[in-house]
Amino acid sequence: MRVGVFICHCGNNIAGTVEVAKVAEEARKMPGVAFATTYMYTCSEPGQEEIKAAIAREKLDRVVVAACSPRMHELTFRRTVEKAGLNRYFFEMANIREHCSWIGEDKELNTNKAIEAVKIAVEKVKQNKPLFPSRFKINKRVLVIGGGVAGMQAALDCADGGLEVVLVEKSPSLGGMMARLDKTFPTVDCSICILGPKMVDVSQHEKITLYAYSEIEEIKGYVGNYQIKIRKKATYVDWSKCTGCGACVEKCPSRNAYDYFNFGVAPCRAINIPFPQAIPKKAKIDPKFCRQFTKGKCGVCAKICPVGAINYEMQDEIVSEEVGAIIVASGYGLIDLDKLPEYGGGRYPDVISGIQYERILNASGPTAGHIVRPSDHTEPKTIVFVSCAGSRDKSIGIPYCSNFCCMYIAKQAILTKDHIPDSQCYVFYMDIRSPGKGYDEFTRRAQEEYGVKYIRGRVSRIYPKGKKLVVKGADTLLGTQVEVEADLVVLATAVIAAPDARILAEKLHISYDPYGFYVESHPKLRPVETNTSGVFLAGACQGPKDIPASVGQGSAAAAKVLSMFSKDTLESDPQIARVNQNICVGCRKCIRTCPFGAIEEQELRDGRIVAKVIETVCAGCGICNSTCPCGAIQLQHFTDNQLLAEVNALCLT
Amino acid sequence: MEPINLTQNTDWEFIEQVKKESGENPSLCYQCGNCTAGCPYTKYFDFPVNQIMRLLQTGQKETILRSRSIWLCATCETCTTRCPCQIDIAHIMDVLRIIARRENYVAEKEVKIFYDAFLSSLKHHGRIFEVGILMGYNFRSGHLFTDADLGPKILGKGKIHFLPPRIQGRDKVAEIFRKFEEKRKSRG
Amino acid sequence: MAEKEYVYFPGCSLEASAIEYDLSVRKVLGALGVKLIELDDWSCCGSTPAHSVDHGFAAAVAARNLALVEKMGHSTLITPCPACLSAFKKAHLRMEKDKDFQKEVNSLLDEPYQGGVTAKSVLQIIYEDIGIKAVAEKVKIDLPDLQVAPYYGCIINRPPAVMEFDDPENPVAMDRLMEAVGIKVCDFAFKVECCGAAFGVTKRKMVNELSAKVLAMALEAGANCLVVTCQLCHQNLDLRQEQINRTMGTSFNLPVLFFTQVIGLTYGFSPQELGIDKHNINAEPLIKSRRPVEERIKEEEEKAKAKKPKPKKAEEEES
Amino acid sequence: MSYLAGKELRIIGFLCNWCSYGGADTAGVARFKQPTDLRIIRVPCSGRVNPLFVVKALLNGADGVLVSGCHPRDCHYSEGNFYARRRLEMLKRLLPFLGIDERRFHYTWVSASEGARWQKVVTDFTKIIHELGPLHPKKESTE
Repeated sequence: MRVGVFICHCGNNIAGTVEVAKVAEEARKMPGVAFATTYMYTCSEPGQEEIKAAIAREKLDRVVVAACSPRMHELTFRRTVEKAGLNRYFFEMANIREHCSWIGEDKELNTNKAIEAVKIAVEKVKQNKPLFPSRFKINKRVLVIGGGVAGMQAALDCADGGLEVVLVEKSPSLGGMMARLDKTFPTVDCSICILGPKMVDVSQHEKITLYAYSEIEEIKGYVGNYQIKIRKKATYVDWSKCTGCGACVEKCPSRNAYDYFNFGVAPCRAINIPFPQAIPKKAKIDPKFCRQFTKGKCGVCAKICPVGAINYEMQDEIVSEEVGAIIVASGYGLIDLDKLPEYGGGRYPDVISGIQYERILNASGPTAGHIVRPSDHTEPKTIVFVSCAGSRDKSIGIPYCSNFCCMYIAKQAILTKDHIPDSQCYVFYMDIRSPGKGYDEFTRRAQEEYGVKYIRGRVSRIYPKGKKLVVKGADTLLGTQVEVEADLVVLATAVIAAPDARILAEKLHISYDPYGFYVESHPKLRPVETNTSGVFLAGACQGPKDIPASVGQGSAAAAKVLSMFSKDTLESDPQIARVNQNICVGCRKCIRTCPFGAIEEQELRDGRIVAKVIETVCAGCGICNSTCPCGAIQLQHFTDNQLLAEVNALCLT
Repeated sequence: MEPINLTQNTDWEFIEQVKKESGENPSLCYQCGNCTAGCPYTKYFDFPVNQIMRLLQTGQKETILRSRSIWLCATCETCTTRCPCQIDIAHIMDVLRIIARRENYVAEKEVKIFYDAFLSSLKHHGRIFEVGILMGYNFRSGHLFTDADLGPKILGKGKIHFLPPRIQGRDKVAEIFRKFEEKRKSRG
Repeated sequence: MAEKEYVYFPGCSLEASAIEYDLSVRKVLGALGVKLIELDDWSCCGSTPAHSVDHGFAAAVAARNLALVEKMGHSTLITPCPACLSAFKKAHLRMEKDKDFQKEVNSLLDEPYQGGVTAKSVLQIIYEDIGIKAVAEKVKIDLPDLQVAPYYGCIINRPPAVMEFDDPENPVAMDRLMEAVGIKVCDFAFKVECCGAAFGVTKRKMVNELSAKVLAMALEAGANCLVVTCQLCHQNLDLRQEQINRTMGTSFNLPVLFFTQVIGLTYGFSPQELGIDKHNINAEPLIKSRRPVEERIKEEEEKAKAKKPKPKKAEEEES
Repeated sequence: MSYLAGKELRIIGFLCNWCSYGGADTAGVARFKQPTDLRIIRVPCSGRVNPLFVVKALLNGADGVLVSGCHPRDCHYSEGNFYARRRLEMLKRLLPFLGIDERRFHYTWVSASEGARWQKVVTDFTKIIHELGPLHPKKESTE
């Protein structure tokens, strides 16, 4: 066996704290190593050529590259050795950068650790067997979770690319947060005017199946072949009949239902259609408030409905869909005012959140676009905006910036001035974050043209005084306390993960950060991929994001799916479990433990019952391997022998 | 205000000293101003709280220890309660006050005199003898008639004892003072 | 209700300038079947002046008392005074967290403090240990004229990490207690705003200005009486109220009562028994009309009856 | 040569490729200082770790073994870390019977985004092993 070892300087990243020459020298002494050298940038093209050349020149049959993390370049180098005629699994990587040169300054210790990392890799690679991927057919349908702007963009791009799309939206209408906005920054064009057409396109696209007011119940399968169960929640209105005429809403006697679409700015009817441009434009009953459900008597809507669509007996329905890829665009949430007791914690009706103010500004909102105070419906003259209401606040566990508040506050202040020319807006801020194209100009305009007063400091407290609200803050630039007697206070409440983000992540087997936002595969180079192949991310479910960024990600995710589906088959990862049927005693332990049901019984000619792995289903976790009492089932590329070889490399010396 | 030469006039030891004595890390402060905004005493401070924190971050020992702010802080805990960076600001103010006293910077004579009067009452009687303190304070501060107007109000209501309280344990309390002074000296 | 027993630390002011607070506490807790054992030979908690000298020293002065409680074989110490309370809690907490600090403190004490005592405010034990329900049961008298603004002061529940009681921004313990004994409570925005604390002597103008704000906001809230839980607040707001009027050119005449005094009144104790006559601002006019609580209950029932036949429409609005 | 006698002890870590291995990468990228004793073996899932590996390692020369996987309910293979937890819990109870201090074996959860947590895990565990000292004193001399 002739192993070749290539140690990377990675410029100074490795060579700075590791004596690469010494590592190479020690490597040469290792049994089985025929050749060892160092190179400035092994991943560069000449670097890879160097490896190919060496393989030919030195007749190498195994290759170890000691460089960065395999999570970074394992695939790169596997391709390299393959091009040189070796099986791509005759290759191992030793991580001497992230796990070594970057964790300390002590050259002696680092060098020694690097040498041992190489040693582990050498012992492993000597145990490696050639593996050959098989190919499997893929189902070229895609599931998009979330009908906000990111999800709709992804759905449309996929559909226009010829894919069948299943779009699942948990609320009764498409549109998400963007549908609630009045105008959008920095252009101040009407939000629903640019979103509405997209919503229509989605609903009319022959390749898109829309499940509104539905949620993901269960996800089974693997990249290329997922089985999805979708829960269609009971609306108590037969949508196949409902024409959205709104007669029922008119007549509904229960007027105090919570209006989810308007974030409770004003109450709505127990049976309602969220907003005029809603798609689908269908009515839905909220049983928490409907008197037919609470009191057991009413039935007004059933009487009034011209098409007899009302059905109080309706139950949730589970439908199944099969897809090959999933795009997650489940959006974000906002903290409740009760997290901010010093700002009244929701006890003062005229202290509202930014999204509530959007609804008040919005022509199709509960106040028909007239800016009035929730408390007494009078027109406010002094409006105070408080940025970072909960954001960048460790004391409530939200240390991060919510990304778009600075911008929408500027927008809302400008709109306020447009609506009420004799009004005065104040904005309390810590930093103005406006890095986007045309963004900073926009916040400047708010101050220069619209005379919005920006005050650099946090607000400590808000309390009522007569009809006014006293906003007690600081102007750190003046080094004084400031007070504003406001008619209305708008809090830019912090962006948080969507309420059920974690539950969905667990169904998808994707990971989330400590705040519940989904984790991308690589922060820079794989921003819309996840570590679960076949599952992609778009929009604010991955972190606070504004509209352009969300749309961009929607398209990016769609592109990823389209390129994946450009082939008819996918290469299956050969790193899966394999049964040695001569040793298998048919105890069925593996069958019971496999989380994917990838192992089944097989009866041999001699009547023996043994385990058999369904190649396309096995995900390669290796649980069966460590469960098997006789080592009959082995996870390829991570067999007992291979792992023990690594252990022994460290111990028996 | 004089320009500050950060190269020459940053007192790094002072920053470390305050870190050590308070167990708080001034670098956590991002100057949002919430402390100043909520502080009932900002109006009376020569440096608002957030500037004290800033001066601390930049190691301006002299300015801080000479400031009146640290003596006018009543430890009402508003800043600590609302700090988004979870810094115990009131505790830092406390530590600054202690250092100022130790190194004889006292920008607010009256306050210190009152505290001393309080402490000597504590030392001698084990409990606080309000009239004693007031008289002691008025005498030392030279403001002979401070709150004299209040005298009659409480007098009439039998709220004042003209003799200090006496507890057996008062020598024990005095003992605490003695041991502390000794320690202080031995520490130098 | 089972007989409760607590070790009691009145604190220096409650022996003198705030003696009425002590009186009313003893009366009310007595009525609620709580036995108070005054901590024998207690000494001053050290208050603000002590921790302007040194934290170890301050903790020692406070911990001396905690050690005494330990020696009595008790694990809870209750005090009406928020300043004493915070001194005790801070000393205890830091000694618990930081063993070196504990050593340092104990080296100043003749009898070391092991760390087994929880300090609680009188307000806290009435609110939590005894409970609204039991407090309400004892009510005999109704005070129809009283409309109180509960004023908590800065430190009885702040910082939350140390005081571990009620909401730091919008405390409700006193509000609930007042409601429980049938007193009208106003929504008061300055519940925790500082009154000027211990600067009364040295920075009188400052204190007068700050206290004036509190009084003004109380009137703003529609209150005709402040209810407090801190004798220092009481001193600044009641004893100095005329001072305030002089310095600020105001004309406040707003009685300030300790919450225990109000409860005491509803339990049928006389203003004298509760030391209300010792206050500077006369509360008599507000508490003059005192009637058996039954009368109020009857009134309310009649009101309720009057409301009963509601128009169909209105009822629908609710659903 | 094996570990630097005196300076280091022999610590082996089995890391799940999807979370902890990435967490260690994240820690490195952020340049979080860590002790160098730990030698990392990459596995697809903590559920792949056969308790036998741990025992073999400890008997054949390791002074400590660390297994780190994904947070419960966040497993890339949905249940792998549960199996791991069950097995490794058992193992922890068995070690004393082999005359091995159970503190020499530790299993924990670190996600790919938790670089700081990884740093703490490594530092703390290494500290513990150094407090316990070498498990195989005679091996000290191997140089």
